[in-house]
Amino acid sequence: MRFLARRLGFYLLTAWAAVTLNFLIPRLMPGDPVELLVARMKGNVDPAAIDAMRRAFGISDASLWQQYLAYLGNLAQGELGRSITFFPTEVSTVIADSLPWTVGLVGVATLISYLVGTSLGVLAAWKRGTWMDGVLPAATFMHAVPYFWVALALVFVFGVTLQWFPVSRAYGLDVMPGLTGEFAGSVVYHAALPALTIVIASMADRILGMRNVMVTTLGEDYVVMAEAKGLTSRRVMWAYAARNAILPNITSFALSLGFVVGGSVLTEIVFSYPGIGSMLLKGVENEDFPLMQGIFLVISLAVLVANFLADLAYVVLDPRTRQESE
Amino acid sequence: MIVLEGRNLTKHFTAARGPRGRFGKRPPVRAVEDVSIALRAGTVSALVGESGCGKSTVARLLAQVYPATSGEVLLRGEPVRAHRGAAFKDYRRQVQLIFQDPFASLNPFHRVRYHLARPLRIHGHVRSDAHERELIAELLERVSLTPVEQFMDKLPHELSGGQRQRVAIARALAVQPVALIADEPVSMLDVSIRLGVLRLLERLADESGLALLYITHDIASARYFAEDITVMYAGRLIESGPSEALTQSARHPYTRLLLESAPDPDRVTPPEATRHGEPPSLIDPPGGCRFHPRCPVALPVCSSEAPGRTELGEGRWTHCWQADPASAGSVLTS
Amino acid sequence: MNVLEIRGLGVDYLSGSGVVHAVTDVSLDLRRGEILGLAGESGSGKSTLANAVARLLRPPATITSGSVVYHREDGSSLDVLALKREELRRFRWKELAVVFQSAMNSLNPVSTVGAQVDDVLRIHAPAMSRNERTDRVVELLQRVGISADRRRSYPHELSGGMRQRAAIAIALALNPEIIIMDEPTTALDVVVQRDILHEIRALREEYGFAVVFITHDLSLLMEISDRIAIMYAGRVVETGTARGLHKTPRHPYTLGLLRSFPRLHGPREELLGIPGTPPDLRSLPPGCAFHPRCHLTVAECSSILPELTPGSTEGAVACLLNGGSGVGEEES
Amino acid sequence: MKIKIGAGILVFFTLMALLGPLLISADPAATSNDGLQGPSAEHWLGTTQTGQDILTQIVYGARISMGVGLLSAVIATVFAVLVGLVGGYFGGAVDETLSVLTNIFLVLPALPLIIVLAGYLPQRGVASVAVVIAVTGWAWGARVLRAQTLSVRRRDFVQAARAGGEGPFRIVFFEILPVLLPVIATSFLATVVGAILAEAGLSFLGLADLSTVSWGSMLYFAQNGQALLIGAWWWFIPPGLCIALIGTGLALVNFGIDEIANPRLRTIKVRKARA
Amino acid sequence: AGCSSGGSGGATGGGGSAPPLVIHAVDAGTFQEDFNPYHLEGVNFGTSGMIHETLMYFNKLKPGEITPWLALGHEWSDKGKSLTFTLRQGVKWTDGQPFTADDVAFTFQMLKDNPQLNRNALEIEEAKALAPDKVRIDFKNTSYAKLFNIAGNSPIVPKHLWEKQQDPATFTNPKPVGTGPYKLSKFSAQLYEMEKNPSYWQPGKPEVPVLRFPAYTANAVQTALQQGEVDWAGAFVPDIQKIYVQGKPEQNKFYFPPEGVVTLLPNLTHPILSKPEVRQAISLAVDRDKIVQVAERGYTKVAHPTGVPMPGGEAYVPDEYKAAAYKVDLAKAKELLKGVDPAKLKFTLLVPSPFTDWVNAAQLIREDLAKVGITIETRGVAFQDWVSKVGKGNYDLSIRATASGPTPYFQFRSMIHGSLFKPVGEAATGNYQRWKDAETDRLIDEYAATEDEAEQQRVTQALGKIMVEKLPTLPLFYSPSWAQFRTNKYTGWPSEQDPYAMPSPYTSPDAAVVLLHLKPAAK
Ligand SMILES: Nc1ncnc2c1ncn2[C@@H]1O[C@H](COP(=O)(O)OP(=O)(O)OP(=O)(O)O)[C@@H](O)[C@H]1O
Ligand SMILES: Nc1ncnc2c1ncn2[C@@H]1O[C@H](COP(=O)(O)OP(=O)(O)OP(=O)(O)O)[C@@H](O)[C@H]1O
Ligand SMILES: [Mg+2]
Ligand SMILES: [Mg+2]
Repeated sequence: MRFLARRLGFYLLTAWAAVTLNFLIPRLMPGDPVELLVARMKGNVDPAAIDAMRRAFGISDASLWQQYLAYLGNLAQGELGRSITFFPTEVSTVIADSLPWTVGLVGVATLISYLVGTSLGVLAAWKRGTWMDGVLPAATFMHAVPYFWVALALVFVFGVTLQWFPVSRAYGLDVMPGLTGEFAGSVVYHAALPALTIVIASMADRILGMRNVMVTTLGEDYVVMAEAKGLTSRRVMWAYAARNAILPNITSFALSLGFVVGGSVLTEIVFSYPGIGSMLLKGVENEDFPLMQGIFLVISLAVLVANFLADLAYVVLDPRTRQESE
Repeated sequence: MIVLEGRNLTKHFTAARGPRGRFGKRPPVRAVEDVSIALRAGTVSALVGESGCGKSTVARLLAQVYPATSGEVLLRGEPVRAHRGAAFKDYRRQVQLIFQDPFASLNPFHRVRYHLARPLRIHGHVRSDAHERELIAELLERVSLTPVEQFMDKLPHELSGGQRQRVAIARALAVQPVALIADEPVSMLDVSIRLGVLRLLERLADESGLALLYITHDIASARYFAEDITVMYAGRLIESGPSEALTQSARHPYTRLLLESAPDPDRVTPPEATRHGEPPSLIDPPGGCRFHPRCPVALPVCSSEAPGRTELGEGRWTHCWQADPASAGSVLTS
Repeated sequence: MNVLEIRGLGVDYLSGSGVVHAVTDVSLDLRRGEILGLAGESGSGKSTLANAVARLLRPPATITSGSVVYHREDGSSLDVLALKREELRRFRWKELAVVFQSAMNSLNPVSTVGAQVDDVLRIHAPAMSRNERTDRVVELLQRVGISADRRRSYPHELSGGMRQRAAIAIALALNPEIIIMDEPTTALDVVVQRDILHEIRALREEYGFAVVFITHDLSLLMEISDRIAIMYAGRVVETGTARGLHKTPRHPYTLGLLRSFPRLHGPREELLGIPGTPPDLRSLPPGCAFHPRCHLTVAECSSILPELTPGSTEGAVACLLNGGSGVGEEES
Repeated sequence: MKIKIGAGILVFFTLMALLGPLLISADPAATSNDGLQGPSAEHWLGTTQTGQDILTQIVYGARISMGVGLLSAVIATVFAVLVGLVGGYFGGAVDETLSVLTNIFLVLPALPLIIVLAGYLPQRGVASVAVVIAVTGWAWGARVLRAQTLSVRRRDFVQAARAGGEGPFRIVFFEILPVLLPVIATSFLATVVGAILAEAGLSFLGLADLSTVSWGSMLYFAQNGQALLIGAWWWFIPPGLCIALIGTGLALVNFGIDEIANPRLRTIKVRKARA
Repeated sequence: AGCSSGGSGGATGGGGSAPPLVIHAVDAGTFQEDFNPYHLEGVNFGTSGMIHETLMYFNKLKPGEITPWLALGHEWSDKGKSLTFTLRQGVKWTDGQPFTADDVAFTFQMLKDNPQLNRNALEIEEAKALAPDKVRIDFKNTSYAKLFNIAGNSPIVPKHLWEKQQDPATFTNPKPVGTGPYKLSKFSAQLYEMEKNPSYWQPGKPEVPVLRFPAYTANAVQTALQQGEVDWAGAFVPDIQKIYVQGKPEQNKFYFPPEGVVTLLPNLTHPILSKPEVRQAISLAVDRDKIVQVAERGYTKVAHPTGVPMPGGEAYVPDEYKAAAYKVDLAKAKELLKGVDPAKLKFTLLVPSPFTDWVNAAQLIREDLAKVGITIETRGVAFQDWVSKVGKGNYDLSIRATASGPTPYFQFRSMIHGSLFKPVGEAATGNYQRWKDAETDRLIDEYAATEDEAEQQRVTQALGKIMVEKLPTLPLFYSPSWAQFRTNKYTGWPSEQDPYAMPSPYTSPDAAVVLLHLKPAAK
């Protein structure tokens, strides 16, 4: 458990770094959200009103240090400030509204991608020299395809051309959110293409990664031994080879989560999915400091938590690393 | 003449991994405890012991790859204190190390020429490029890698294991050391080519008056190549003496066990079948004599107090409660 | 009498830089209950041969020729190389088990030792109940000197010797007829190695299985085995009883090997060694592959490939010297 | 084999980036009156809504996309090598600090960070976008290199060099670095892929310089011009395909290198035994 | 003008059978529950106009056309420092309370007390209810020119509910109560609906019973338009024929009237660009028709050289230039550039890269200017960056849209008024090209000091003359106001022939005016 304590310490440090980075980036860069607002409002706002608005948005002239302390203080109370784009909505409200969508979408898609990808990787390694080798060039290609392009292609084929699936929003217009079958069905229906995008684009890494480790593992003496023991192929493949090969893949999977989240940001934008990615872009476009900060923070923390969970899984799965790991 | 000497060398490693004790501190690995060893010019001495007993650690301490936890190293009777700077560089020039694995001790990226040229340059032995070439050729000849022209520009992977080990030896010789420590120089080589390398080392000690420490787990080869043998067990020295005498009439029960266990088709009666247990952990070594849990003749005192050194005459000594300097024969009456 | 007959076996590795003839035209018999030693330098094809017999070869290895026939005690026999998948699965471990070089690597790091013994029982003896199996696991582990409570340990929690014992326990689980041991003790120190060798001999007495014992340490083999086969560059160059080989080696290579080992006892004999380096298996020298390193070579050695021919005593040698009977008394 | 195909793809695109503009010396941004034409003899890959020739854009865009990819990969790799090797070799507090830094950058989600950084970027030229991508892209390489350095450091030849009196600088850069070249190459190529994808993503979001033609900005305009709805597949397929192909090429070379280092990874042809 | 009702009486009574109207006003992924009409971006569309009404309605398409709304009339006094409104009687808030002068006074007093809500920067001194139907607002300075902002752009909120709010600045007004034709009936993050106010003060109106506002992003609305999900949208559609019209121009209509003008900004602090002949040459070389056709896809028109939106602004254009139009004349442009060192004719043209049409326009300008020997490097930068650079004057050339208002005066003021002049390095809020001209300033001040429409028109014409002759900035084309509307459910939309209000659903309170004009389509 010391291992976990150490990791936890590391994550806290990283979380602090993310928080600080988050605080610093907007303040080190030029730009002023109110000016932007005025520019966008094209005359609907009199320039003379700018100062008052700046104050209303909480843009302060206090020293960086004071601002930092205030920021940390607010954060500790869970206050992320008010969004400028959606003024006066609290950033935490904006996030609370959009986060579940992203978590649901990315979570489910990642889970599917992980399960399918890992299984395919295992099979590809196990059945080397058969048609399964054909998976590799395909995976290599998918590995390099931008998320948003997959999304565009899916929209084009299934949304525009075949019109099988909706290509925007998270549930049907006329469906009222609630714990109804109709709502759930609508959500699943609307999530189909975005989820497929994430699955397709992120699965390749899992296939390739799993295959490589698996191939190496298959050469290990204990796998050869398992085979020599006359165990069934299934058992050798899963209980011996895959069970071991999955270990190094857990870490890489956890680390790749950040990448998947990044990809999902792009995916959400293509599908107008009301998740955190669309909000982030909106925040960036409007130079909405509080919103961007809040979202970046939430994404970072989510990835950190996921990494920590992966560490936990690792400890559970590998009897050796109950002590230490790099 | 004693060229290089280690006195009461002790080395504790703080393990990078492994369980932690209370307060999060990891217990040290007591790799080497109170080891004294001396190398004489023109002589091959052997250090023998089973895997993990600390032989390499002793070698590295003598070569000052890392500092000792306690104890000191003396070069020509002078204690070595410097760990950086010119004085230390000078030490490096005098004492060289040859590694066990010739496949790993040469950088696969550099040619033979580079491997030999670097030490020559670092230690200022070359005056010009031509001179450098000359010196390299000379070195290669000394380790019998001829024709030298052919070997100079080879990459390590183009050489066989024996040839690589020769290059490693030549590299050590390039700095013109007075003491050479060979850490299991042949254990990774095929049986059929071991002899060549060992003979080369023997010749070097003989011809150039090098003090040579031959580290091995193969006590039989130590008998053949070394003048005297020191036996190590779990980080401590347990017995030492001229090689012939030691191998023919060992005093310490562990040395005897080692000799008995070594495969020998000439043996008339197979050794008795008793289990001896596993070598001890160095993190938590047994108290007293570290061999006592496996010792067939252990006394109660063995488990509580570490035996001191008993001189047996003729350059022989041992660490054993049962050792009796008076009786020149076997320590054990059984 | 023979439990296994290998005839004319050849194995190639198809590598990028050419075909490696790792095993060429090997014929060997394994007798019921004997320990057959297999010695040779690194890369001479020992493991490849063993793996071929256990049908454990993986691509790029291919068996190019020969047969391996297994004889049951009841007289029926099996063509090992022709076994179908299911048959092969049954053949393995029930009839033939393997112990690998490094036990650390041959035990699954993420499951307990007990579970790995249990695994075999579960698959091959489905009739056994859970409790019976547990009893058997305990019995097996105790038999090789591991206390029962250790069965819940993971491999990394055991010492090297214990892991090797565990591997042997797994091999014993189904009372196989043959156990192939590929350098089972090289990673261990001599004292522990000695213990394990004793163990193997004792178990053999008890269960009566035959062992193929592979190592490059000839002196070790001479102590433990009944008969020995020497391999050089993929071929068996000499076979004979341990004693016979020790006394009168017939092949110059065997002689060289024997004279490479320093001895602990007796007078300090001069060590001979073998000059040169092992050959490249992709392009072997013509004739006898050993001739470039041989100190007794005659003219034909570089053109004629010597056949393995039975000599005067029990055993056979592949050497052209003295009309095919190998090194004579005076040369050795 | 893999390396060959991969290298073939890369050579093709490199030639396209280097020579293409010489062969097709049109202005990639030049508009014309025949907008939204499908592929034809005149416009091999069709035109955009404003009548820009897509082939020309692809050819010129190759320079930007590959340029950003290479530039940021070079920056990231140099950084990764420094951090990884120095940390790995010297160990101690230096290493602790550097690894914490590395790990932080490793777990921070890169694209959101890039988006946030790029959102604030005063200048969105090729160089600054490359720097932003590099800032978030070095950590993986550094981690891999550190791990490798740790193991190489313990290798006997490093010990031998040290025993021979070599200084730390020379050991790091002359003994360790060359041995790690394949690893560095692999990490470099992977970083190029990542950087090209990141640039495309940024451009697609409109956060890069859209007045220069890159594959990403082409996709941005295609998306903006609703190429999907109009059915103008020739507008959004080629840039995405190019990105994917180049990534595939790089990945193939990479896997090829891996396979040289670890032959087990090769796909194999099971040949029937020649009995 | 009177109440331009034009209501011919409920063709379809009740409204139970009339279908809902689906509206897309602004791009949004989701909605926040915010109906405070004084919030800038977070507020949901429809809050002002449909729920909260203004005192008067100013038709921007017909400068000068003002319709009484909640106020029946207004009267300036104290030289434009005091404004008295006479209010309509019998108007009720949707909660049944009567609308009175107190509400109006409260609204303006709130703006005074909460400067961050006072986005029009009204210099209010005091707002006082004189009688139930009379309210007077006092200003610190002459405010004639701000009548639009006061009466046409300040929605009135109910005092009896709002006075309970501690901080009106952060109040989100989730259950809005207004005087307008609609009230909020349903809200969710993806969709909100309004239903007609049965006791609206314009009897029989509105005829559209239900308004639906689904959330569409810029992207999603395209699909929605294509699939006919939306009845009224204000979206930029890249290829309107293919995506929206789809061969049914009589049903899938659109109307993009001008709303302000997009100009090519020359930085007048630049030594070369400060030369009028250079600006003249640039203006002569740029092919505005092509820009409109290619970059703007023909959705708008080339601007009148004065920059005054046409048609509609005729009264504000000097007679001699009524028929003026841009013509490309490369020869003359070259002639004008004779005296300038050709090596110095190199400029960067800064455009915000998300505005793809401007990026394309910049590209065309580059091509055009190359023909007369001017080298342009177009540089696309982030929107924020562009705002900051142009604001601080760190650019050579740029493209920017001007503010617009009910008369061209608003446009001129923000474009060229010296009071907005800032030295390079300081952020300006208008006059970005940094025009400094005493006559201009005098004219603009004169406008602000008078209430007389004729006088105002005269001043504006003089400003137009300056625009044409001195080229302080180079008008390119009008910013189009986007409006797509389908006539299969309702008819009566504004058109070029009858521009009774801005047709875009995102302009308020115009959108409410449009809704009041709609009638169910004949089956
Ligand atoms: N750097 C180190 N950190 C921690 N422990 C170490 C380190 N180096 C060696 N040890 C430990 O010290 C003990 C002695 O190691 P050493 O390498 O000296 O043994 P050896 O006798 O040379 O063994 P071998 O025959 O395997 O080479 C071992 O238990 C080893 O695990
Ligand atoms: N996968 C492979 N691909 C190509 N060649 C191989 C492969 N495996 C083994 N070889 C070659 O086949 C030959 C025989 O190898 P094998 O492992 O059987 O030797 P060995 O006698 O067991 O050696 P050792 O004593 O080192 O274990 C060697 O030359 C080796 O290089
Ligand atoms: Mg060692
Ligand atoms: Mg082997």
